[in-house]
Amino acid sequence: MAKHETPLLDQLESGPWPSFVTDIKRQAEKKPECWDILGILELSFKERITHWKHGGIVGVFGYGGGIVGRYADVPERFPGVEHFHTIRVAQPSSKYYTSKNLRQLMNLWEKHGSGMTNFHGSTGDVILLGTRTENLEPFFWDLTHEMGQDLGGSGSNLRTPACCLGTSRCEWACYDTQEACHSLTMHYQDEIHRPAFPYKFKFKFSGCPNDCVAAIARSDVAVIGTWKDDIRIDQAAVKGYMANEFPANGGAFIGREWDAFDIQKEVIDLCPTNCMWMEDGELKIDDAECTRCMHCINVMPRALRPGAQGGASICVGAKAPILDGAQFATLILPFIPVTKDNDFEELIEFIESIWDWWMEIGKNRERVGETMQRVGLPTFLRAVGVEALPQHVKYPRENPYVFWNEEEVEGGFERDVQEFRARHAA
Amino acid sequence: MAKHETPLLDQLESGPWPSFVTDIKRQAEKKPECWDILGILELSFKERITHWKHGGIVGVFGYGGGIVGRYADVPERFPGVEHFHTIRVAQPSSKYYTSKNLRQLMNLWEKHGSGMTNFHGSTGDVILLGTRTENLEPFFWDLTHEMGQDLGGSGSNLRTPACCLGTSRCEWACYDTQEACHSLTMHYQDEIHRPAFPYKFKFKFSGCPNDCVAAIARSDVAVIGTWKDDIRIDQAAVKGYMANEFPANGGAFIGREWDAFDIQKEVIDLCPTNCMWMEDGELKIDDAECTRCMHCINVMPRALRPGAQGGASICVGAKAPILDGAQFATLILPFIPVTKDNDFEELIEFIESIWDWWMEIGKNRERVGETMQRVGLPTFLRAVGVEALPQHVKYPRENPYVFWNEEEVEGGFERDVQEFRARHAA
Amino acid sequence: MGYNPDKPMDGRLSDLGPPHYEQFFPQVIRENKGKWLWHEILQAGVLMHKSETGAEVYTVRVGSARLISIEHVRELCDIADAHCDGHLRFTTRNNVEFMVDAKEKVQPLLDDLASRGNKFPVGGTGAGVTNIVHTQGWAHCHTPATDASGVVKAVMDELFEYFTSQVLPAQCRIALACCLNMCGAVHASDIAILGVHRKPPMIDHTRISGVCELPLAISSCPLGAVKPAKAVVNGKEIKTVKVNVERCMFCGNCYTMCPAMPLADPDGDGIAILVGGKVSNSRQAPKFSKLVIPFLPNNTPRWPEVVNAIKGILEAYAAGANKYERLGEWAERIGWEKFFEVCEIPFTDKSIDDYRLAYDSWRTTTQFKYTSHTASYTK
Amino acid sequence: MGYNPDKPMDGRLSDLGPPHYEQFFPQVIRENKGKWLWHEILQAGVLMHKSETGAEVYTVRVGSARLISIEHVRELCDIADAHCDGHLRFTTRNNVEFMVDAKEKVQPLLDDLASRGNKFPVGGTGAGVTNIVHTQGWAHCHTPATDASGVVKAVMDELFEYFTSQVLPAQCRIALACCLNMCGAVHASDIAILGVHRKPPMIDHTRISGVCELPLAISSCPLGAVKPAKAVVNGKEIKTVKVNVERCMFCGNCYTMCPAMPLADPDGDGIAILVGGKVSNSRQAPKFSKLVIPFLPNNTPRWPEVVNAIKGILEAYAAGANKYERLGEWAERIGWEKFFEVCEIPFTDKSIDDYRLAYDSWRTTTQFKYTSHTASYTK
Ligand code: SRM
Ligand code: SRM
Ligand code: SRM
Ligand code: SRM
Ligand code: SF4
Ligand code: SF4
Ligand code: SF4
Ligand code: SF4
Ligand code: SF4
Ligand code: SF4
Ligand code: SF4
Ligand code: SF4
Repeated sequence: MAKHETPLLDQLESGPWPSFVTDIKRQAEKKPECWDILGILELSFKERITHWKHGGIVGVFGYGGGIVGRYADVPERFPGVEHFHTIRVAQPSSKYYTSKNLRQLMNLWEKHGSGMTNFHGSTGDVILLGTRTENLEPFFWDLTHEMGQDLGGSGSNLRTPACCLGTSRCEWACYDTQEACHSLTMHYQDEIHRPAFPYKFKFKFSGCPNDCVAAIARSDVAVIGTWKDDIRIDQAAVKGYMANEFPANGGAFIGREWDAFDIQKEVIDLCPTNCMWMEDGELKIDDAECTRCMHCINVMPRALRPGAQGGASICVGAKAPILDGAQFATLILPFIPVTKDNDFEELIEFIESIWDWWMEIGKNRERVGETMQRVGLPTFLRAVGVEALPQHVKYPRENPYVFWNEEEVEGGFERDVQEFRARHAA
Repeated sequence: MAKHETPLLDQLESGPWPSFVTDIKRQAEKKPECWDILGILELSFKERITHWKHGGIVGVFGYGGGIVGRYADVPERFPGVEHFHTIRVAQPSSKYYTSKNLRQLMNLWEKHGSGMTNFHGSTGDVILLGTRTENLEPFFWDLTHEMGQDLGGSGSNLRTPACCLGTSRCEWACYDTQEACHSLTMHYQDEIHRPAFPYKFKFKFSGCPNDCVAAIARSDVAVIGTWKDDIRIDQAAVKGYMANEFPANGGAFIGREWDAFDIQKEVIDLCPTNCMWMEDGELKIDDAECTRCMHCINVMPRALRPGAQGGASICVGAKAPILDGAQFATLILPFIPVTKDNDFEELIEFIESIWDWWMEIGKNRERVGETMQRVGLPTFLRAVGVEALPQHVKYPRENPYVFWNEEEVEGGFERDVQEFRARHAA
Repeated sequence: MGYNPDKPMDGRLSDLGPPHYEQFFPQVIRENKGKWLWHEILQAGVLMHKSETGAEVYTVRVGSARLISIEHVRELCDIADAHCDGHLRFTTRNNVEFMVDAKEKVQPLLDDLASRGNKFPVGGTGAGVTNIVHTQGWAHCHTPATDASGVVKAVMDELFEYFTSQVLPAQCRIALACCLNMCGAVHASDIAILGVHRKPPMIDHTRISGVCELPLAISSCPLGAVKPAKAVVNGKEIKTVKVNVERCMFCGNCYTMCPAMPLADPDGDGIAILVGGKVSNSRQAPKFSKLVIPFLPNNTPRWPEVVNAIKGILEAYAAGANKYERLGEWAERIGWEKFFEVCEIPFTDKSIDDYRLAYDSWRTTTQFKYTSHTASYTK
Repeated sequence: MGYNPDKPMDGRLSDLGPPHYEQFFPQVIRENKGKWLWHEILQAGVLMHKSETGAEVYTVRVGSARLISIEHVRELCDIADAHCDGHLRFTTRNNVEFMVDAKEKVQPLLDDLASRGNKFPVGGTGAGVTNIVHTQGWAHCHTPATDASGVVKAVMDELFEYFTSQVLPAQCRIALACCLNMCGAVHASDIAILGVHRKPPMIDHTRISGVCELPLAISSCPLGAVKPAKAVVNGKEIKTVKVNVERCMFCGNCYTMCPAMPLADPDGDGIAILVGGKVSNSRQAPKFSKLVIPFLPNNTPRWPEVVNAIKGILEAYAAGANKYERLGEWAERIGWEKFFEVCEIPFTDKSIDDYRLAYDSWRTTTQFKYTSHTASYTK
């Protein structure tokens, strides 16, 4: 394929941040179709508009997702990207790899694809960016047979679940996010590959309320670690912080001259519930008032740790703004155990209670959060068998518009207007 | 009229709070129709339901409001309240009276009405509770001719404006609420008496952000005093408070043993903007950061006073919940002078810009706050000629759904799809 | 002279407006308007304002039932004549204020008031409970779901000590409205008593065409629960409406628009309790009241369930809140889940908003406190 | 063997799922999973985690363009082989992490990375700017209103010093999405770069019946701006749609549902800047990003207006916020009116919500700060 003039893109080769333009050029030396990637992108930079056609239904037999079809709208000028379908390869939990595995995957992609990738897509998949329709099945064959790996999700199905690194390298994880993510991904392979939902559905697993996989912002079911007992305090380490022996916030501020660490100002005063205080040189926490926000723990990781009795809060219904505006996920289950010991029973049961209901009443292209809004939170709670809790809301309703069921009201709804009129002349 | 058995109501004669039952009984001795008030009310207490019919259109010639028609639905049992229309008499600003005036009014009501009143109605009127249709004109004649007084509002008109006591007895009033209220009431007699609006419209005037007439909660135009210069500080008095020479909050806490006054805890720490501090024994305020919430002034009335350059913030659109939920009034004009010197020019101009617009596009029974919600705040601001300010919102929009006008967008909205297709194959 | 029904327009006066306020000022007010420097509450119900002229005005605030008789007003006038040169005023919350211009005039006034039985309780200032603003109820209105004056009397009898003292953490404003029209500021009160219906409207087919415009009745319903329908009245088919009771939230707007759709009912009607609203801009912005008890029965004549609920909330607040903290500020500081726990109010899904803007109230964070409510999750 | 197009189902494997994560663990991770006690950032981009076994793992975090080539991935593998027994991982924000089990292995790794030009910048930890999560843009998607990788490169070049240092008051998370679908967490980012359209869709009448289901196209519009219509194509009247441009807010959902309604345009499209969102529950609950700059042009290849706007906001934040304070927490503390003032961003009515739930954002209090914006009122 021809090399194109790319005066605009070339300007993105300078500067300290890694240049994708330089990278594509390097790749183009081995895979000339990459010149057309640069060419069509240069055209977009020049005309300030995309040159990809709308959609395109392609896939592998038996799967309803995992491939996003894409065609150039100027194929004659850039034949190398005439077809430019994306393949979503399911990533391992927390995205640890060996070079062996990655090299193998890259070899496959060199053989079947464009040479460009995304590590990773926003949902979490490995994104292999751009190939022709006829390459899809061969690639899939090799992926499954040679690597034992599989595609991720797209379409109205369960999307590839994702998690933070959890217990693998984080001291704060309140349950094993990786195992939960992996187990549920395996458990729901059918739901991932064969669209049967009203719209997309996403799980994300964060090990603690810091939420490093942004679950509460972008998953239909967000499993976010928390604990039910007390924050563990190492008073000696507290004194260490107060004596400036350890850097605040695990060293997150190294490099700027802030005032010397002040436990009152930086921890106690910033606790959102005001449930901490110093007493006889010891840090005290009234755990009944703590909302487990993580701030104090974040600031003094050597002194404070989440409680030992971990589990998760389950929040439901996050989504991007289309159509009614973005939603964060809403707290539905305050605490459940999340453990392989019983094959994540509580979680699975809850997820399926949502699906049973949503698959029945969700409209086409209606995210579960939107269905929740449409029917109202009380109805949703009843549908999934969860008792209403004050924890479900930030604050009680501000309007007086309560729906009562006929059974709740003495004497029911049926009345005789004649009888009423006998006592109340019109 | 007959005296009725009132075993239920009688139980409301005991207890320390003044008893309206005892009071009605006393009145009934002079005005026997009051027995029927007790009788019909007792029936309601027994049957737990109202015994008044829906509405009833009555009034005085030439006025579209000021009287609320009311008929009993059991007239034969309680003929004394067969007709029981309410008369709303416009109250003087801030509800100061002389006994002479009140006695005169009571004499008229003894002559023409039931003997019972409300001092005052929720909007602010004197409510004369219950009379017959044929008494309305004679009462009105006497009210206007003998007392020079007038009815207030009801219906889809300007309702009787009301104000806090303002400069008459409060040190914090930032403008003369009484004069503003009185002047605008006189200026708008026609709008008060002759319904010409889509729905009711209310003004209320509070002298400062304490808002003692609850303007922000229940007026379509809330005029709430504020200042544009700095809080006035008497440092000697500050010291007096710190030395416990004066009671905190003007004595509002006398009667309970609280800890000794602590300026840090009770004033500085509770300032919502954190803009106060002590320096060399003096209280300092960074007035540019102050939101004039009144807290510090409320706590130390001898030491702090609102700035000397008073005026008002104008908030628009409060209302009760029917239909879409209650609304507080929204800040529209951050500061305007409110002064008799120019006949309240700025205020009147602004009010009329609202009316001009609302009378044109407001739907039947749509409060101006609802119209604002329907068209959106930006459209409202344009309609009343107010430039958009960050002060109009608590926070900027959280969704990306911006309406652009064709003129704002280079090249306008018209495009040729053929030309587009020439560059972008479908 | 007087009104002549045969010539109603003859000599008619109109648009006179209210009397000018200034003529009603006590002298000390007239002389010091705009000159006040500071005030101090001397005891519950007694205020002193100091002017830059050195003058002082002493105000004695007196509770009132609001629903008062001519005789009662005349008695107020007697008191004003005896002590205040014939002046008095009413507050925005229906209390009466007597003003005198010297400290020594206060005690005689207080003594006089006290001598008149329970008619003129002194209080309602500072960090206490002042008068309950309220509406008509069964005394006058056509749409109430409860009474007004009766409930207020029952509640104020019980809270009387808080009217005559200032022992709360801050002022606590209680309001009552007898239906969802909420004539007053129930939607922004520390404690709100709200009359609520719970049965959908009946349709009086025999009268509907005479008294209602059907399109208005239909469009009155914010939830579209009122639909066109047909019925047979006296053997003749007429146009009427029907109500989809599943969608009805008992707001009563249809009845406001159409008298043939009454919804009041002895068992259906009662009282909801809302709390945590405020109006002032002091410290925190105005807040709406929140529904915490969806229904208590109209247990006449003294509404014991309502009285107890309010007393319980008030006492939990008095015990738990910081100085200066309004009820809503306290509830937000401790968290609404704790509010329900410390007030021992059962939480029901009725307190979860499912109307417009409801999503805003959903808890979209993992921050929450464990309470009795979550016990089954953490056991 | 291999894929046989003639017998596509023969020997087919499916539903294998992702590989089990554990096989990819570096040894120190495998041995210490669940045993970590605390961590410490040694310098920007270098973390140390301490296990209860006494073991330590040192993590070096490296920036990445995300849009990377096979060759680049292979180079990552080379580095992993040389220093990390062939292990590496990617973070949730597309950075690469190399882990070693001893401190002395860190410097050689850093030296190696530094020796490879600008490909592997070390940083992205602590109180700094980490990688910008982003989407496809003109590199792959059909609906973008801007590019992704190009904008990110331009912005990160300018903010590079904040990637390699930790001098901000808190972490600052920047995200980009190239259209309103917002693939990512743009709606909850400290700074969000959002591609926005500003022209209503065109209707390709010649193709619409072939590629769209008209009822779906019509119902796709949240504002009901898409209406059924008729048009004449090749002399034949066909069923099609029209757009009420007055009601269009350029969300693009109609185009998602119907390829015959393209809306992208060189002049119409550009970037909006939203700020103040966050995801973590630390201190404050998650917050949505707020739109503060409604539009900046697609000024390729380096989007100088966008870069400057972001840099300006970041620097105002760095100068003004307290330690630990996220951008949105800072803006709320000082008040959004002050935010606009200190960032010198002109306020426009585009920042005033007029969509659903808009009322919540209206300022229903008299509490506000005077700023440059109110000067005309207070002069
Ligand atoms: C590839 C990816 C962006 C990326 O560059 O990383 C992506 C790309 C597309 N997304 Fe997305 N979304 C991607 C993650 C997301 C996320 C983030 C997440 O999953 O955590 C979101 C926000 C969270 C959410 O689900 O709400 C997201 C919200 C959307 C939406 C709006 C959904 C909504 O309910 O509001 C759409 C529109 C739609 O579904 O029609 C959408 C649609 C699309 C489509 C399929 C375009 C379309 O209109 O049909 C894009 C295809 C692009 C292409 O040609 O390559 N994409 N999309 C991400 C998937 C990669 C992966 O599998 O790892
Ligand atoms: C008398 C009074 C209550 C009282 O006991 O004090 C009252 C009584 C009625 N109000 Fe009211 N409102 C009264 C002040 C208010 C207030 C408070 C205020 O003005 O500050 C409000 C809330 C603020 C507001 O305007 O939003 C108020 C909000 C309503 C509403 C709901 C309006 C809304 O937009 O949501 C209605 C319903 C209606 O207009 O149909 C209503 C309707 C009514 C009607 C006319 C009943 C009806 O459905 O048509 C009541 C007649 C009662 C009767 O038979 O005596 N009343 N009404 C108050 C007027 C006395 C006076 O003139 O001083
Ligand atoms: C007389 C009256 C105005 C009138 O024109 O009639 C009045 C008078 C005063 N108010 Fe008020 N307020 C009056 C109704 C209100 C209202 C309206 C209402 O309750 O319906 C409010 C808003 C209520 C709310 O926020 O929900 C109100 C919120 C305040 C505040 C704010 C308190 C707070 O912290 O939120 C203050 C300041 C204070 O008390 O520290 C205040 C302070 C005052 C001061 C101290 C002003 C002064 O310097 O003279 C007056 C005596 C206070 C006292 O009673 O302790 N006044 N005050 C009203 C008496 C009503 C009554 O009989 O009880
Ligand atoms: C590696 C990674 C998880 C992963 O599975 O890949 C991770 C790792 C850590 N996060 Fe995170 N976070 C990671 C994405 C996130 C995200 C998600 C995102 O940005 O999209 C968030 C939520 C962002 C938000 O709130 O908008 C996130 C919010 C936090 C917080 C909360 C900070 C706050 O005050 O709001 C902490 C606590 C802290 O830093 O003090 C935290 C702390 C940590 C710690 C210190 C946890 C630990 O003990 O090891 C880790 C190193 C922090 C650091 O880089 O300074 N991590 N962290 C992610 C690195 C992304 C990157 O390459 O930059
Ligand atoms: S979410 Fe919590 S457990 Fe997971 S990586 Fe972040 S800090 Fe660690
Ligand atoms: S986790 Fe948060 S709420 Fe709990 S004690 Fe620490 S700072 Fe306070
Ligand atoms: S609103 Fe302000 S000026 Fe008016 S009475 Fe109350 S405190 Fe005084
Ligand atoms: S008025 Fe309010 S914001 Fe201003 S200094 Fe006083 S307490 Fe602070
Ligand atoms: S609140 Fe309702 S019932 Fe009570 S007076 Fe107002 S309109 Fe009538
Ligand atoms: S009471 Fe309200 S919700 Fe029910 S039918 Fe009538 S208007 Fe509709
Ligand atoms: S944000 Fe929009 S344009 Fe960008 S990848 Fe997602 S769907 Fe495509
Ligand atoms: S862009 Fe959005 S608002 Fe405009 S017509 Fe299409 S769907 Fe409707």
